[in-house]
Amino acid sequence: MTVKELRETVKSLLTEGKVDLVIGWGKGTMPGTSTPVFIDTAEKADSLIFDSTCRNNLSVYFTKDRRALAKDDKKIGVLVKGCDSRSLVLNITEKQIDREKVTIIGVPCNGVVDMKKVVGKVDGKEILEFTDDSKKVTVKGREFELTFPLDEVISDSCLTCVRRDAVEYDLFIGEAREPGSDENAYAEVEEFEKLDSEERWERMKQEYSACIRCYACRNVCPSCYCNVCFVDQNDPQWIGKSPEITDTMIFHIIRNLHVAGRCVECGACERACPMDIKLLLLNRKVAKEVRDRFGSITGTGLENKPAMADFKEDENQDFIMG
Amino acid sequence: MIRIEKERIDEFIRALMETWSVYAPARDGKNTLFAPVEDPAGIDHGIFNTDKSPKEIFFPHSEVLFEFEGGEIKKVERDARPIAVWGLRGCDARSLRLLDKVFGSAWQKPDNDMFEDPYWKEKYDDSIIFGTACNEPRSTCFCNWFGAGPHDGAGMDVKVVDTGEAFILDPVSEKGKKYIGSLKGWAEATKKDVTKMKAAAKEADKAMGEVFGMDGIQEKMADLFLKPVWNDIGAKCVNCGACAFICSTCHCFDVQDEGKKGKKGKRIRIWDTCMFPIFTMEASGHNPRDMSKDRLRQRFMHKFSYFINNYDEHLCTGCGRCVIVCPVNLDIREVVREVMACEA
Amino acid sequence: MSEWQPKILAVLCNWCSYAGADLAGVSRMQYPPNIRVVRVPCSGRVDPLFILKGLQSGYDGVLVSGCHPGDCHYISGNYVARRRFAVLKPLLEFVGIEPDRVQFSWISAGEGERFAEVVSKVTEDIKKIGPAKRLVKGA
Amino acid sequence: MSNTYIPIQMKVERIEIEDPDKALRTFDLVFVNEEDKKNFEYMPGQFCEWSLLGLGESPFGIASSPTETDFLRFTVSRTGSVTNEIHYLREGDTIGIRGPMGNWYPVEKFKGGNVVIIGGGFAFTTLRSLIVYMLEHRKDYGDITVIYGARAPELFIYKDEISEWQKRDDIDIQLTIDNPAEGWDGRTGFVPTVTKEIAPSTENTWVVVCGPPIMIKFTLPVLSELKFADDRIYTSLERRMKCGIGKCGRCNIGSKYICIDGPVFSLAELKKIPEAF
Repeated sequence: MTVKELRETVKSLLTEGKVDLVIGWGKGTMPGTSTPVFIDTAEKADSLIFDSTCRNNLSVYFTKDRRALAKDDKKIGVLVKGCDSRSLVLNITEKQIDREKVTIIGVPCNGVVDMKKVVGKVDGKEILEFTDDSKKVTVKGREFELTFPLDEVISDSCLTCVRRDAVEYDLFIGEAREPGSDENAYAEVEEFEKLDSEERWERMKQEYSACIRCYACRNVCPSCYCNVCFVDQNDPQWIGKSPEITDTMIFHIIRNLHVAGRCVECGACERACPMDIKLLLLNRKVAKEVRDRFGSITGTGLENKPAMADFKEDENQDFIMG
Repeated sequence: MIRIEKERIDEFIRALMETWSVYAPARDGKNTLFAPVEDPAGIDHGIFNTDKSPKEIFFPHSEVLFEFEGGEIKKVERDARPIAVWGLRGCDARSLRLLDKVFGSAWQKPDNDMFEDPYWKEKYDDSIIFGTACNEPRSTCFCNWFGAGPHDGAGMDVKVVDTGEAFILDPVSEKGKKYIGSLKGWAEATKKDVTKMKAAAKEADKAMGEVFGMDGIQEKMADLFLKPVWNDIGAKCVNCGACAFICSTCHCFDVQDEGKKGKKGKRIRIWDTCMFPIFTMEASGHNPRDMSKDRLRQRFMHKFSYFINNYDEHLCTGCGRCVIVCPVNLDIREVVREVMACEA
Repeated sequence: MSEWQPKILAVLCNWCSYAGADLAGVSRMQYPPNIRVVRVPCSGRVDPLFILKGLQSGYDGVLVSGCHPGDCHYISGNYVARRRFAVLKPLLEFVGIEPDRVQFSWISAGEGERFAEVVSKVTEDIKKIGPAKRLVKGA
Repeated sequence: MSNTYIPIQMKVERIEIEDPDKALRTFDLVFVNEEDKKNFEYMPGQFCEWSLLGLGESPFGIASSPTETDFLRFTVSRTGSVTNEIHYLREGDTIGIRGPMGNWYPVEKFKGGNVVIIGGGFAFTTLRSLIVYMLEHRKDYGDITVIYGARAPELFIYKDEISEWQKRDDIDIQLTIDNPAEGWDGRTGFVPTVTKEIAPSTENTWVVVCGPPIMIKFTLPVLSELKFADDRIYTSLERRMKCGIGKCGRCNIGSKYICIDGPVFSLAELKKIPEAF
């Protein structure tokens, strides 16, 4: 895929009237960043890009208070990576988006860059220039220039990703690859499970004590679209609003349970976190349970019911007291 | 002006710790912030702007207003020692000044007796600020948009310049002069130091991006209030509070009670932000700022219009933290540019 | 010194487990007095938030009990609840909450004896792990 | 240093239920400490934060007039958790309040002029304060006209007092209900319509409007139609509030804070503030 192909495709969709608006990524204001752009004329399509900096999951714009976007009569096109397409599928199965009204445009993803990893590579020095291709990344700063393989700096969520290309699409720019095997997808979760209970609690406490309760994780999440989030309910108020560790932990645990069987592990939450909390570990634990117990992988088929809204009568119930 | 060789900086801080409760940049896990100093060796003098803003030293994320038991109210006594902050950048020092206009008494509206905030004043009024001049501003810095610069001393009591081998302490305020004057056993800064300081300042100024003219932004913003430009600017905002909570000048808060009625508990104030729908949601269910773009607009109106009307300054000092943390790269500089470019 | 007594939150469904508790009481069966019962219409009504709130506000353990699979008054409430608990329990263990802190059981209206047994078992388990400290506010 | 965050102690002296649904209660509070009483000076239109330890705070307009020195009166509608708890208060209970907060109706400016007071529902509280104040200083003001609307006859608050006022000849009380009801021989119709019917003269006249937002929204154009100047129309705004002292940012509209620059604004001022309506 080339950026030119991408722009031309979007342009023709707009000029042929197949869509009224395309949500995509444009160049960000800092090296190694991108920003969501809303393209409604063919001229604007020239600002579109796609590379390893396109880390936002754009499906989020179909939910939240912009749900109006999906309910309008507008025909909307959206650029998706593999994980983003799964979010769309989930939202379609949950009747938040009308499949007919959305044009899904797949783009080939090789993983998105975690800038914190890149900054780590150059010992915290400021990066002034960032270039990448499907294999490697080059960064320049005041007194350095460094090239390294893309795989060394992609987000954790991309490292174990086996569905890099859209699972559901109307158009694909380039060639969509078949999903790989997710046999070893949860090695990190299994590592953590091996620790003893005390150790796990201490690590969690350490990790989550940095939380500033800005809810960036929730707000960038396409699966988190309640009109009023449980943490915002104030009559009665369930959860304290201060960054106190038990309130914070309860917020994160419950949020994880609310997206159980609905999380596509895109990692948008983790990348949005200003405090760099490893949020995805909990999501991945839940996803692993959902896969192992109910055989369900979120957002992989339009006909699948979300796991937590479904059941089988003779299910494993080993956790119920005998 | 005095000179402290880098090897002796711990000695200086230790002396400071005898009378002051000292806060300085430190690393906490993956993030950097201003933390109370227990051991001067733990200070990270090389940190660029801390990830968390230093406003929390004087305006904590969650602060107890008072405790209660039954109907009895008891104020919580804080550490009686005054606060000294070491290593504050110019942008953050000016942020504290701005917050002092709101909470303290540095500035009062001419026709309105503002209430003083006792919790802010008891900490800020007696504090001393050792600011660090920025030798290497970053591409996200835009303090020069607000008439300041990387080596600006506004809001500091003592400006500290790193010349490579030493820290030069240059008193800015009366309080700073008095403190530096009271010190013994430190050498005066040499002519060579002064030359180096000037060179560093020049170098730092050169590293800053171009100044963007913001004249008349407050009227411009007000004129554009109902204009569709806000739909465009607001389209990508997901309404999280990352920008506001990381901001060194955002200061809205919520007041909540923790504990049970008639029993033990406390009333606390907690950072809050206009980005959350719940911020203005009334008991009836009516929300005056219902849409995402209304809330985004409020944040920028407050910074670049309302605050100027009330306090003659922008509520932004160009530290660039929000530029870095925004999950959708909604760059505050771009917002300003877009607004200024818009025909009313 | 008398033995430490845990405080346990028991969330029981109205149609089976609560009736089971009733039967245990009417039949004068002995079981530890450590539980505080909250009656809910169905185990499907149990929001994981109830359980976490219980732990946060100082309960040493939580027992959730509903109708046996197939017996739900609302046809499928307990099936949905079962999936929810199937994820909740490992997740709580994952973050470091002791496995026995939160337990689930099925008790029918006729199983008064079983109710007494379950409560005894849960109380014993929690006595073994001691007072709750993790996730307790102010601890 | 005085600490405006710490509430002062009040005792509930009298409680009156105002409506058949018992959703509106009037509370008369007296100061527990003589010192607080001395320091508490207020004017009609100001409000207080009620402070319930363990639950939180809610702002309410003061319904008593500064001329009634013995007590502070408030009328509270039951809507949320704090107001619900307030409704459980019994005579003799103590609670905390913070205040007085905000500005007030410009009674000094009104001197020598006629005053038209337009109110709706239970937002009549601070208007009562204003009426009692002006009646107490009757000779300072010209004609006083009150237009007060409610959904049904039983939903007027301060009914006894209103019937006392109706007997006086120095104040014109015009009550209206939304729809005709049995036993009601007064006016019917919404407040804006009734205001148009009554069409008070603009001659040296000031108007105060306070009521539900929808009532205010439709009454203001009527007043403009009747040729009242914008700077002669006053209204009281409401927003969610917390600190009450212009710090927490919640009630910020335009460059103003409702808790310190308001709640009373003239229409002329409001027209300059975006978001006011």
